[in-house]
Order: sequence, then C-alpha cells, then structure tokens
Amino acid sequence: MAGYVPHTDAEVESMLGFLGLSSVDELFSVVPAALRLAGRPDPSGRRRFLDLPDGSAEPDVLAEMERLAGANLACAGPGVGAGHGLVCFAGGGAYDHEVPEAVRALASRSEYVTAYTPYQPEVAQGVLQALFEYQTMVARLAGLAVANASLYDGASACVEAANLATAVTGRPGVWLSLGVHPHWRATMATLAAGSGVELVDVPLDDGVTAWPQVAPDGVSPDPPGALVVAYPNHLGCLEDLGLARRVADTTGALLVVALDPVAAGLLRPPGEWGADVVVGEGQPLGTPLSFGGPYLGLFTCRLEHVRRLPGRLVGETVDTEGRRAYVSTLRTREQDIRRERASSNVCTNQTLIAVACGVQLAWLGTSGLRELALRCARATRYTRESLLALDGVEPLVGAPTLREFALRLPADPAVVVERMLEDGFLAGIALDADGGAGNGPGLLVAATERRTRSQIDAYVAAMDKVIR
Amino acid sequence: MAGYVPHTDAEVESMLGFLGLSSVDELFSVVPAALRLAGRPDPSGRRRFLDLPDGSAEPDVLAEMERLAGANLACAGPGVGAGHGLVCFAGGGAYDHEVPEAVRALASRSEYVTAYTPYQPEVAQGVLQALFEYQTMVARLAGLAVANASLYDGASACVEAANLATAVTGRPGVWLSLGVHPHWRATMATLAAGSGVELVDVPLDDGVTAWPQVAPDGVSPDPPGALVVAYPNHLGCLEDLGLARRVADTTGALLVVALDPVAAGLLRPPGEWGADVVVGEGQPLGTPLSFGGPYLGLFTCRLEHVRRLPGRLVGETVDTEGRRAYVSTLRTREQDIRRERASSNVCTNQTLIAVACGVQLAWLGTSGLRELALRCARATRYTRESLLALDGVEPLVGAPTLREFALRLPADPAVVVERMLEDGFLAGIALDADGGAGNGPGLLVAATERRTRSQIDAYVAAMDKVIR
Amino acid sequence: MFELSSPGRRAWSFARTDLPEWAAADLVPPEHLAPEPVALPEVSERDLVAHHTRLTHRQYSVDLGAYPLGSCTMKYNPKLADVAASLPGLARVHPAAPPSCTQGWLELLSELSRALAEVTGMAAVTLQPPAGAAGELTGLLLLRAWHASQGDTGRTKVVIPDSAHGTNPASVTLGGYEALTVASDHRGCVDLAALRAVLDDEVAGIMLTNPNTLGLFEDDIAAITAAVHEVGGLVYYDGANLNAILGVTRPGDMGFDIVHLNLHKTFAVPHGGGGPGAGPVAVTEALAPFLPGPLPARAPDGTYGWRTPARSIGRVHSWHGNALALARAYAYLLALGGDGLRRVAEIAVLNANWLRRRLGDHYDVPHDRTCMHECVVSAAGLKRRTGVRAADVAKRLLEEGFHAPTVSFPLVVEEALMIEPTETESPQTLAALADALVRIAEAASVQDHHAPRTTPVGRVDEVRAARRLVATFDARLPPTGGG
Amino acid sequence: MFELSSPGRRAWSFARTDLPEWAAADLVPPEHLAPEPVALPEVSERDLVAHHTRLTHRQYSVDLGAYPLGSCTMKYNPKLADVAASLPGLARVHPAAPPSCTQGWLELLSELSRALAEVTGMAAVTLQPPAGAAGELTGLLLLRAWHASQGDTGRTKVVIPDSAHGTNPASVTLGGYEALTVASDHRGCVDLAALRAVLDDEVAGIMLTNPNTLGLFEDDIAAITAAVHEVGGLVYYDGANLNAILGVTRPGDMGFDIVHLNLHKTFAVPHGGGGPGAGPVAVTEALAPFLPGPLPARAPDGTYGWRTPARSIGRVHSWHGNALALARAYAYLLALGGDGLRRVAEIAVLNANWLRRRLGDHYDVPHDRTCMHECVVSAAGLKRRTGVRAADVAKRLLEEGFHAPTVSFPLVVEEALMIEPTETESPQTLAALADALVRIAEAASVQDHHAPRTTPVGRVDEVRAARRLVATFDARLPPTGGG
Ligand SMILES: Cc1ncc(COP(=O)(O)O)c(C=O)c1O
Ligand SMILES: Cc1ncc(COP(=O)(O)O)c(C=O)c1O
Repeated sequence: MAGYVPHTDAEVESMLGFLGLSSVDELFSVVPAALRLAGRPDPSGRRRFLDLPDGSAEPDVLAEMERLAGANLACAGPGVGAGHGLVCFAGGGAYDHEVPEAVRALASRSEYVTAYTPYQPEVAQGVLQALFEYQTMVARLAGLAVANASLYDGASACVEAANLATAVTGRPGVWLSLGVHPHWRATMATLAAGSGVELVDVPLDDGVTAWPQVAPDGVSPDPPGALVVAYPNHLGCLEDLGLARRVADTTGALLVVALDPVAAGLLRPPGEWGADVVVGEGQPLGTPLSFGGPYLGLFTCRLEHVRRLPGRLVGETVDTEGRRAYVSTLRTREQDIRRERASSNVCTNQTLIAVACGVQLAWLGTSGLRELALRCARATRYTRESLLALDGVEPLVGAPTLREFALRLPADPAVVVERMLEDGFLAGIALDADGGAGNGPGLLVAATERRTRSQIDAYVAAMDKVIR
Repeated sequence: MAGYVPHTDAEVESMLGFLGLSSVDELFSVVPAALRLAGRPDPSGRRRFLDLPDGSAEPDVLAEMERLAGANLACAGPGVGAGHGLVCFAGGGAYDHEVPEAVRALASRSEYVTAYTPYQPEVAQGVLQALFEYQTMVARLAGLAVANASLYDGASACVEAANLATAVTGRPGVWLSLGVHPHWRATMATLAAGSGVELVDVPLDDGVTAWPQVAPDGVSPDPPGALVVAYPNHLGCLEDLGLARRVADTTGALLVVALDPVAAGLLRPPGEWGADVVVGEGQPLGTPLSFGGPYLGLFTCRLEHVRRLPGRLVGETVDTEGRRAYVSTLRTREQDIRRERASSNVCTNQTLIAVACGVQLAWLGTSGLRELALRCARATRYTRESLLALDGVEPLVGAPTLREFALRLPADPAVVVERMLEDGFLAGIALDADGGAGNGPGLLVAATERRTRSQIDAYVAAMDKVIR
Repeated sequence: MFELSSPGRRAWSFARTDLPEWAAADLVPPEHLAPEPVALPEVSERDLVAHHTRLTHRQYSVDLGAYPLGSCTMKYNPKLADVAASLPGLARVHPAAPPSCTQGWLELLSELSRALAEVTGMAAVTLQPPAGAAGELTGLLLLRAWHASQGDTGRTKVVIPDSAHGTNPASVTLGGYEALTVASDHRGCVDLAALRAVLDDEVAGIMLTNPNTLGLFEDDIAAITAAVHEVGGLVYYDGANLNAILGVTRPGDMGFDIVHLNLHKTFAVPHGGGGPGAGPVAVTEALAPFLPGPLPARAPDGTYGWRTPARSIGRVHSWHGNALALARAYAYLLALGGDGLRRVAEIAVLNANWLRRRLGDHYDVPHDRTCMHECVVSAAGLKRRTGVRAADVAKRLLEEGFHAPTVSFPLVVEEALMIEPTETESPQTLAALADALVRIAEAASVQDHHAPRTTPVGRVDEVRAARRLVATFDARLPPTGGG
Repeated sequence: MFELSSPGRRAWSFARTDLPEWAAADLVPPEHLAPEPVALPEVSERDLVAHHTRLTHRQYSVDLGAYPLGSCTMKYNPKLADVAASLPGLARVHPAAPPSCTQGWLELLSELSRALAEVTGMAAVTLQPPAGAAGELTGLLLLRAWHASQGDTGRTKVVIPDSAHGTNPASVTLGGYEALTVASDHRGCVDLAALRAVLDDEVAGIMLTNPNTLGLFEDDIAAITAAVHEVGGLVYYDGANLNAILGVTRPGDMGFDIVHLNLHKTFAVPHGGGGPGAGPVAVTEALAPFLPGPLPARAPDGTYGWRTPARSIGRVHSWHGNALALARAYAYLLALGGDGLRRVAEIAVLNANWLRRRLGDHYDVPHDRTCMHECVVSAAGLKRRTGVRAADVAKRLLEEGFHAPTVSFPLVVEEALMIEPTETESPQTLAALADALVRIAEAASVQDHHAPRTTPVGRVDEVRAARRLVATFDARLPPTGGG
C-alpha cells in the first residue's frame, strides 16, 4: 500500500547509498527549510505532514465510496420500476441512454484507459486509429469535413467555436441564441472575459431564435463574427437553420450550430444547412450520466478552417515500410509548439470518452443511430401527449420539438421535481425564467429509448397527482 | 442480434449461390426429413422450430438477469451492515473472502477469458505462463513437487486422487475420513460406481479421524490403496497428519490430504507431513462464492506420480530461438492421445479460475497469505468465543480448529439459520447427523477476514435472541 | 513473476480491523504451525498488473480474431453475459444458503434446464457436470444405473466410433466399461453393418456425436439408435457438435437416451483458456429418476427448492455445477431465443460449407459432401507434393493472424485440418481465412517447418518439455533468454 | 472499421417496446428530416470487439510497463478507482438532479475540495476545470477578476519562464494577457534579477511550476513570490509537478495565490490516451469569492447543497467538472491518506535522483544537482559523437519495451530527454530502464535513425500527415498495406 510504492526499506537504503545520502529527507534539502512541512508526531511517534487521515486498505476505500454512492439516488434501468432508483425524465444536455456492454467493455480496456496522449505514434496506433474513426463518424454526423479528437464538453466546444469564428472573421461579436444551453452560455460568458469575445444574447420567439433584423446589404453597425444556435435547442425546439444561414450570409458571420448527436439520427445534418462549425455534447453516445462529467465536446468544421482547429487532430499517413499509420497532425496549431499564439490552450482532452463514442457509433451503425433517434422521439412524443392531456399542463412554447420539450405547469416546477422524487421519478429539469430563455418557469422533459410505456404512464399518473 | 450472426440477407444469398443452393433449408437436406423439426408458423407467419420465446435485446436480457439476481440474498461486503444483503458466516468449503479489484481486473482480461485450451503454444504463452506460475504456487502451498493446471473442484480433485492412488498401489480400497466434505464424499461414491474404487468410511472421534487399528506389520486383510483426510476437516478440526502418515506407511497406502488453501497460510504443508497427494478447493483464493461454481480443483503430488497426474500440465521449454516458452506437456497421459487408457477423462478444466487463483496468490505473496490466514483465524476465534459465551451453546467436538468450527445449539440449527436470515445473517451451515460426521445436528460457522468486530457482535447478539 | 519478487515487497492490503490481535502461536497448536510461511512471489500491485497485462498480449483469443478450431465451437462470447454473471446477486451467493434466499438462482437453473430439455428433445436435465467429459461420465453412470435397475449387470462394453473424441473412450473406462471401437465407412459415417456385427447383450450402449467428428450428419442415425435399442443398449449423444443442429433436429427425436451439452461451445460460455465450462446432461423420461441431485424444483405454490430424484446416482459436483457459467449460458439463451438458435445452426452450417467448397481446389476433402458446422480437409496431398504437413499449415496460419484449425484429429483422416468457422464469423472474415489457407497451400515450402516466425515465441520444443520436465519455477532450468 | 462494414449488418439491438410506432415523418417536420441516414460503419458486435481488442494490442500503456514521460506523472492507476468510479450510485446520477438526491456526490466533492486545499495549503477550491489547461485559464480569469475588483485594470502582462509548458503561454493569451517570457539562469531556475527587471505595475502576475520543468526546485521561490506581490501581481502555481512535493512543502506556504492541480498526474486518474483529466483550482482566502460556481457547500444542518461565491467569475464547465475523474482521485486519496502522499513524493524523488546519477556517465546532465520527481538529461553530446539525437534514443527505447521519455522539451535544453519514473516503478524496473538507456547510448549508431523496428508500425511519416491531410476515412488515400 502506502502510495502503491513497491520499494522495501532495504531497497530505499541501497538507493540512498548509491546517491551518497543517509535519509530520504536529505533529498528535500533543496527545499528551503522554512518552506518544508515540519510534521507533527502522532501518538505512535510517526511524523504526520498533512492534516489528512492515514491511508486505507482497498475494502475500506470501497466501503466508503459505496456509502457515498448509496447516498445518491441513481437513475434506474428500463426494466426497473420505482423503488430501485429514479426513473429519469431529465435531459437538458445530459441524457439517460443505454450504453451497451460491448461498448463499455472495449472502452475500458486498460490499454485505452492507461495510455498517455499519443506522443509516440509507433506505440500508440490503438488510440490514434480509434480517434481517427471517431473523427470520421463525428464529421459525418455534422455533415462537415473535419472533426477534432475531442474537447472537454459541449460548453468548451462552443467557446472554441466562438474563438475560431471571431479569429476567422476578425470580429469579436457573437450573436448567441438564448436557445443554447444556459450553462454553455454561462461558460462562454466566463471565458469571454479573457478572450474578448463580445456576446450578444439573441432571444427566442415562441421557442426559436428571433435573429435581429439585418439590412439586406448586410451592412450593420456592428456585424457579428459568428451566430451560435442549438439544434434542437435547449427547449427542445427545432431551429430554422436555413434562416440562421441567411442571417449569417447577410452579416458575413460564420454559423456555429450546437447539435444534439442523437437527434442527428433523424435531422438533416447542419453541414447541409450550411453550418461552418458544428459542435455538440457527445455524452449521449456511449457515456453514462456521470453527474455531468467526464463528457465530450464534439467539434467539427469546414476544411478551410482546419488550421485554426482547436485541440488534437489525428491524420492518416504511412510508416517507413509504407504501412498505413496514424499520427497527431497539424501540431503546429497546438500550444506546445505555437505557445502563446496557439489556436487554443487545450492539451489533455477527453480521448477515452471520444473512443467510447466512436465505439458506440459503430455499434449503432447507420440504421442504429436512426433507430435510436426514432425511439427517443417516439417516447418523447408519447410522454408529451400524455402530459398535455393533464389539466393545466400546456406547452411552454409552440415550435416543433423532437427529443425533449418544455411545459408550463399549474405548480412550481422546482417543487414538482422535488415531490416527484418521492414517487421515484426525476421528473425533468425545472426551468427558471433564464433557463426557460425568458419564457418564465417551466419543466423540461426528455424521454429516451430507455423509457417504457409503463414507466411513462406511471410518471404521468404521478405528475397528475403532484400538480393538483 | 439473432445469434450475433453478422450475415445480411444479401450475403446469405451470395454464399448460397456459391454453393449452388437456393435456400438455407437445403443445407439440412442431409438430415432425414423425418428427423427435421417441421416448425409451426407463428401469428406473424414465421416458422418457429423450438418451443422457446424469441430472442431479446440486451437491455431486456439484463433486466431479466437483474430480476433473478434480485431474487437472491447475496452476501454483503465488510463495510455493510444488515439490510444490504446477508453477512456471511457460512463456509463448508466455500468462503466469503475478499477478491481484490486488481485480481478481478486481470482475470477478466478478455484474452484470458476468450482463449481456448492452449493447443497452439506459440500464440498461447499468456495462458501457459499464467498456469505455470499457478502450478508453482500451488505446489508450494502443498509442499509437493508438481501441481496440475486445475481440476473441476475439490470433489473432482479428491476423486482423481483416489483414482491415482488405487492405480499406483493396485488396490481398490480407499479409507475415507468422514471429516472430508460430505459433498465430496458423495461425489466420490457416485464416481466409484464406475471406477471400482471401494470406499471405506472412517469415522471421527471428537472431531478427528479415528483410523482403523492396523497390525504393526501392516498386513491387514484388505489393505487400502489410499487414506483420504481433510486438513482442516469439515468440522474445522486439525487432523493429526503424522498419525495418518504412519497408518499409510503401515498399510502401504498413499496419503491423500484435502487442504484448505487459506488455512495453508498458517499450517505446516501436508507435503512436509509426508502426504503423497494434496488436493483442495481453490475457491477461497480469488473466486467469489458464485453459488458453488465455477470453483477450482487443486491437485498436487509427488514427482514420482507425475505420469499418472490427471488433467493438464504446463512445462517450461524453449522455442526455436532458444527463448523460454511454455507448453502443455506429458500429454500422452491425456485422453485425446491415450484415449481409453488415459489417466483421467478430464479435458476442459477450470483454467480461468486457476489463473485468478495464481494472480490472487501473487497479490498476497508470502506475507499476505499468512496475514490472510491469521485474520481469518482471529475472526473465527473471536466469533467462536463469543458464541460459546451464550447459554446452551457448546462445541460439537473437542479437537482444535482454525478457520471454522462446529457448535451444538439449544435449537434446531436449520431453524436457526432460517430465522437468522431475517436479521440479515447467513448464520452458518446446519449440519445434520451426516454432515456432522455422525455427531448429530450442529451449526458450522466460519468467519473470514471480511468479518468485522461489529458484524460479529451483531451476529452473536442476533443468535442469542434466536436460540432462546 | 518470480523474477519480479523482492523480499518484503507487497501488493496486499487488508481492511482496518479492531479484532483482538492474537498471534499465530495463540491460534495454531505448535505441531500444526508452519515453521515458515509459504514462499510466494512478493511483488507490487503495479508489477502484478503489468506482468499479466503483458502476458495477455502474448495470448490469442476469440476477442482478437477468428478461432476456427474444429470440435470446439469458438464463437463470439457476448459481453452482456460477462456482466450478467458478475451481478452481485448471482456472484455473491453462498452455495449452501437455504432456498429461501436463493429463489432467483433456483428459478434460473430450473428455466435453463427446461430450455435445454426443449433444445435436445429430452425430458429432464442435470446441470451439475462442470464440463463435457464430466457430462459423459455422468451419462455413463446413468446408463450403468439404468441397466442395474433392470437387473441387467452383464453388460461390459460401450461402443464408440473410431472418430470419437478422446474423452469418450476415457469416460467409458471410468464408467467401468470397456470401449469397443467401430470403424467408420467410406462416407465417414458409422458403418451400420459393422456396428450390427458387434452389437450383442454385452453392449451397454453406444456413444455418438451427430454431426460426427468429421462434421457429417449420420443419416443412418435412426437405424443406429434402433439397432442399439434392439439389443437392449442405450444411446448416448455427445453434444459437443450441437451447434450444427439447433432448432433443426434434436437428439431426442433421433432416438438418443442420454445427451450431454457443452455450454462452453454451443451456448457461448467463454472457454477461459481451458475452462470453466459446463456439461449438463439431458435424459429421457425413463432415465430421469437416476439423475444426479439435487435438482431445482418448483413447488405448487410457485416457490423453488431442491429435490433429489428417487433413484439418483448421487452428486457429481461439490455444489450445483459451474453456476456462473450456467448463468452466462442462460443470458445467451435469452438473447438468442428459439429463433436465434435456429439461425445459429443455419449460418454455422452455411459458413462451413462455403469454406469446404472454397478450399476444395487446394486441399483434399476426403468426404466432399454437404457438411454441417465444420469441415475436415486434409493436407495429405500437400504433404506428398511439398513435405508440408497439416501441423505446418496450422503454424503458418498463426503467422497470418488467425488461430489454427484442429490438426491431426479426427484420427481417421490423414493430415486432418478440422475447421469450424462458427456462425459469428462474417463472410469477409471467412474469405480472409480461406485466402490465407489458399496462399499457404500455394506457397508451401520446407520453410514452413520453421513457422511460426512472427508470433510471441517461435515453434516450441514440445519434446524437450516432456523429456526434461520443468513443471514449476523451482525446477527451472537456467534462463535461456526471452520470456 | 469502415472496411469491415457491410450494408445492413448490425450490432445494435434495443429493448422491446410497446410505445406507438410513429414513423419518422410523423415526428419530424419535413424540412428538418434527414434525406438519408448518417453513413456509419455497419458491423457485427463480434467484429467491433475484435477490431478494438486488436487496436489495444497496438497501444502501449501504463498497464503494460514503465512510462517515464517527463511532466506527465504516468504512475500506476489503481484498479480500485476504476471500480469506485463505475458504482451505479455515482455513474448514473443526472447532473441536474436536485441536491436532495445527490448528497453523496456533494459530500464527495466537498471532501475532495477540502483535501486538495490541505495538500496545496490554500483556502478554497473549484473542481470544475476538466484539465490542467482549463485550470490555468480559470486561474488567469480569477487573477483578472481580482485585479478588476481592486479597480486595477492597467495590468496587461503575465510573466512566464522560458521553460514553461506550452499551455501556460496559450492560457495567458486566452486570459486576455500578453505573455512575457523570462529566461532561466545557469542553475536552470528563474533568474531573480532578470525577473525583477521586468516586474512593474503592468504585470498582472506570474505563472510558475515548482519543481520547475527541469525537475529542479526553485529555491528562490519565496523571494520570487514576494517580488511579484511587491509590484501588486499575483503568483500562479502550475501544479503539474505536484507529485514531487506532496506532504513536503505546499504552494500556499511558498506564497502562491492560485494553484491548479492535474489530478490525472498527481492523483492517479488514468490518462485515457489523452484525457479525461481534472484540473481543480485552489486559491487563497482573498480570491475565494471569485471562484467559479456553484461549489458544494455544507449547511449547518449537515446537508449539502450548491453555493455560488459572491463575486464568482461564472462557470467554466457545462456541469460540475469531470465528476467521475474526481471520484477516482478521491478514492486514490482515501487509499493513500496523508502518509501515503508523503511517501509518494519521497520515492518519486528518490527514483528520479537514482536515475539521474545512474545515467550521468552516459548522457549529459545539464543541471547535475539533486532533482525532484524528474530529471532532464541531454543527448547533445551523443548527437555530436554519433549523430544520434534525443528523438532517436526515444524511438530506440520503444524497441526495448519501454515508453519513451519526453523529448525536445523543455525547450531550454538541447536534445532534452525528460525522464519521470514516478514512485510506482520498482528499483528493478528503474534499473532495467537505465540499462536500456545506457545500452542505447553505448551502441548508438546511424541505424538508430530507423528505430523503432519492432513496434506495431515503424517510424511514422509525420510530415506527410501534415502535408497531405487525411483526417477522416472519407478523405483517405488508397490503402498502402498494413493496419
Ligand atoms: C466431440 C467432443 N466431445 C467431448 C468433448 C469434451 O468436452 P470437455 O472438454 O468440456 O470436457 C469435446 C471438447 O473438447 C469434444 O469436442
Ligand atoms: C507543466 C504542465 N502544465 C500544464 C499541463 C497541462 O495540463 P493538461 O494537459 O491537463 O491541460 C501539463 C500537462 O500536459 C504540464 O505538464
């Protein structure tokens, strides 16, 4: 134990001898004495340097972790009714999808898990090829030419998209739809303080972005570098990307689309709508809810922007024998080479989550992704219709939705969510005025392929009881 | 799905075309029509050939498996009190030990899990070396020269030991101590019907085997080929192996010892006592309780008997380049070569469980195995003393015990076990007259390193309540 | 592992404890106390992990590619079964726990038994035998018990075809019988006339596998079982090859009395590098009272318990068989269902026939007619032409990234290569495998005696291993490099 | 993967459902409906498993052996943390679930924050940043917010030493500052005089790592932090090298104001082939009100909730950071405890110094004095003598079965090899690594430009990859063999 250190006392002695030292403490003589932790002897006489408990054996650690895990209400599987965890109707960018055991098993192969960033391609073809495949599939989802090897999460991908667009256009302004996830918008605002990106909130009208009127000649006093819009947006609504593209064209801005990758199984790819950059949160494909992380920032763009692509990019090449090989490429964009002029500061990204996403996408394949989207859309439609049949429940906005929707309830949504927990349901996400993108409080509801009819019926019945 | 078959309809068509066939059914024309299942059309018009439900998707299968798993009361971890599964005080050859996560992770590497028997050593060095290491460690536990690469379980190892001994001595008789696990004895009796081994039960006296009196010259009317004795025995008692060895010497029998591999951490190895064959149940080292299987038959013997060793044996050798390599060896003993004259019919054994056992033994190492045995012995001693302090509870037998012990209770042990379940304890194993080796009903109790003082105290308190 | 050891180093750690810290001498009587601890490797957890992870990189497996080992049915082992078998509610149950707390297990075992009875067309099943050979021996003891129950103790022989798997004759011996071998005929099937000639009232029964070890369906099967029954014998079905006939035909329908199944072949229980498997035995109504016990049984109130059949031969396992392997098989069965099982047979047979045809121009095909789930080809011609033997072809195939077929078996075919692709290999994989075998045949040369050259080790010296036995590290030779 | 695809083949299966089967056209308005489905590989589960299992055999990893990559702290990642992070009670929790059902998570995050504050000697912690670079940027925004709160908006520069990791300058830019580089002195440390010369009221702060990128402890650290504080700047600690000083000294005690930690280095979160990691930021009392929110907080009644600091800069992550990575780090922390953390530093430093001394006769050691957790040696002399460069040494080491050290970094050392053994490598492994490096130096020849030759692929053409960009399968060149 003790730090998983293999060294026996005798070995430490002998190594110290080789160094001409007589104690381990001497190694730290280069640290000024005034800065060195003095340590306090504990009752047994051993010095304690940090005010932390001593280490524990594996069973004790696991027992403590199990205790903590047991103090949460986790989301239940599809076969499980109330009483064995929560049946999840919450989404908002984090969805309760199935992760097949094959995907889980492959993504947890220890070679993938315990490798470093592939700096030595000759011994990293596994990770590199897995990322290359991921890039290909994600680019296809978006309908664009290139994808990077991942960013941290949806929010960071959106931030990087804004940075890229403002750099490309030389314009700091970003018209940011209020339909973009509120946490993403908050993150963009935080990071804008440093990057100088100027965010202009664009409100929704009945669920879809109401872009500012632009003069037909596009000459506006302060033209934006980018438009950012989500598809579907945070209220679950399908935005008019054609309109967004026209506004972008008129203003000379790049169009950034935040795409839900499961909805992408049924939707026309944003690339076909003319998006310049497509980003997204990859969690729904292969990653459990995980209390919000590690998640996966999807980032794709047109080929012409590849030299400003943030993060890592895997390319195909050959080895000395002419055999196909993969390698991190266009590395001069990256911070370890270009330093303060790098296109981004990202170094460690979310490779393992990207690998899982790639495995999941291949497990789904062409027909499976569509089937998944279809099943989510069906469950969502059924849930929505059932809830709307309840007294006093109304749509929050009127635009068409696909895999998630927002309702106005005859009760405080936050209280409803709290009370529904008692019945074993995570009823959705309570939207305040901001989260509801200005439409006042509401409840955001998503039903994935894991929701069965009987779960939905029970949920609606419980809701009926709770909102009265 | 459908059998994990990759073939698309188009591919099946094309393959049939290559064979000059027009339907898959034609492949089965070699099966006489009268024998072919006709199939009944189901409501959808598809033929059903077997009276089994259609296949299910992964989430449905897992939900059903979880339902079944949920209908059992599993044994709880050390940190967990009553209410989260049973706290286990049952042993009887199957013990609730910790399996470290590293052992679990390594033994579930898919190369180990999905390999076949190592018939092609050049691509099976992983399994072969792991088995070689296992053999070495198991032989050392026993204090003998060779171990095989596993048998099915303790019972089958005991059967094979009897077969080996009767073949070596040419005598069919086996003096079988009633201290050997009753299920092993039952298995030996079943298989003796075919092998012709003649089992002679040897009773216990106050917990240890009372070997028949043998004339000092060893000339007895029907001298046995083997003595079989367990160490510790089924009642937890430490047998006098020195005495057993002397009886074996006097009668010219081989001495077979069934060793508990955890107790072996503290006990003088049977090989040092003069055992000829040492067998055992390997479950306690690296395998969860698993409702009784897959378990692991340990089998070790003196070098002189190696050509009668049942099952597989891995040996070290070299490859064409002189590099160290491992291979299944002395294969002429085995059934695929020697056929009806093979030393045993074992083919598939318990390799993966042996690999796990080898990993576990290396994780423990010299000091860890001893520490494990010590902790079990301490927990057992504490449990025993606490129970004996209860009114009306007495030792079933008087011989010294180590990691398990038997008690006489003032109530029906079977009823006690049943009632203790309600308090969250698997109280032990109720012994009937047979299981108690003739000592009448009792309760067999084992406490492993996973039992904490508070669990034991709660158990004793519950027992106090239940037996009143 | 042993070389990594350093005295005093350790990976282990145990939970905090507040039990009294009795010393070893307080706990163990002096004569029993080990004079010194068992010498085991002393390594760090880190080194243990690295050692075994590296070893797994020296190991081929189904998860790495095709494994066309005939008679072994090395199909894909679904990951979902791994997960099912590790559910704590299954994996952490004590085998001696009373039925009141093992209802889930009992239901699982009971339903699995029912399904296996349906698949085989038999009446009752024991799940105790932990492998195929154990199933065979169980079957032979059932056969023996049945004859004894008829007062018929004069039968001493069990017939087996010359192509039978080695476990069959070995089990016959252990079952207390003498193995009587009958030759196959030119079709590769049991020679009915030859069989009839040996059948008499000394014959207790016959052991067959159908499709047989050549991958051929014994089309005289009804006549064979009838002939054996006629002389009062029983007919035993070695189910190792059941994959070929799932949902197509059933041993029960062919007239078999006793069947063992290899769940680690047909039902996708992973082979674990040589086990654990599971070898359930299914029997007719007449033999059901003799089955090993206890068996899971459902009471009229719907609860489950254990029941031992009236004339049970007794236990054949310490507990209830390889339970977690049975759980894997059950998960597989649920996933496939009746429709999926039939599909298995269809595609397994299609794949094998495609290969047989594809290889026919390059290897001898001794019995070139529709095979079932596997085909046996021969390198006899190749050997005559080039000196390259079946074993060389196998080693060359290892270099091509595939596992080898079964070689030198069945014994009745010279230079046999027994190839079982299984249903989970795609047409592309099949084609690649066939291309490799064709390439090997076309380029065969004496160089092939040195294959494999690209594997973790080169051809292994098996003779030396047997001559200079080193079966533990303690008996090791001085290192000779590598490994 | 794409080559394995066959139209219509599939691995997927979904649960039975009895929901109404609306068609796509019923669910999606026509203008939004995809004209055709996304073209993804169509493979069987079996082929998917084989493909990725094979890929993992083409991948080096900590679990396979030593990974002495400097500045990366590739230590053993305990398996118990994998298990802890996959507990359903942690892994299946929705991030927007109300605190009433996430008390366990909130306690975990809160306790982890407390422990990290203790380890760093700081007052408060945010766990949101998902990696080191994200932590840096968060730190710079905190620094900016703090200056702004002082009404001090004239500061435009952040000082970084020339040896700094590339993320530092890149983060400075994204934080809205100009990076001002100061040179290291002959000792490999910050040149205090040069630093003083650039410090003025335009300097917002300085970013340092200590031990620095040469593995040396900046012994003037107290003077440095004081000098920066004197001109009104703040001092940022890049915690990537914290492994060296765990329980020995703390950034807070050295005078740092802001610290980020790389839990995927120091706290054994496995690196995942390039993430996910976790880059928490710890700050002094004065900066605590600016931390990103929400933060886990304990109410007087003992329950946990979320609290956003008064003057928070806002969120820096979609949710609560890389929560499961944080859970792994917490499990590691519990396993090690205060005593274990100190031991980590001791042995990490011992190992690095042993290697430095052992390699000293064969490589140049530009700063040959006691180093901390890593040592930087140089192949400059080797290159002059033999033409063999640091990059060649690295490739040769791959052939020897080790991962390579970090090469060509830090930029201030010519032909640098930056070697960080970590505390989990045994003396035997260290010796083997050193022997290999010595062997490489002794046998260095122009042949080494062709290394590695025994790896899954040979030296990779990086130039071609950049010149003829193929970043998706769709843009692929015709196959050229292999892979
Ligand atoms: C035809 C046949 N019968 C019997 C067996 C024996 O099965 P097991 O290895 O499970 O004992 C096998 C497999 O090895 C076999 O192929
Ligand atoms: C010194 C130093 N600082 C910062 C970083 C950046 O951390 P990350 O890769 O997690 O963004 C690294 C690691 O790559 C590093 O070594």
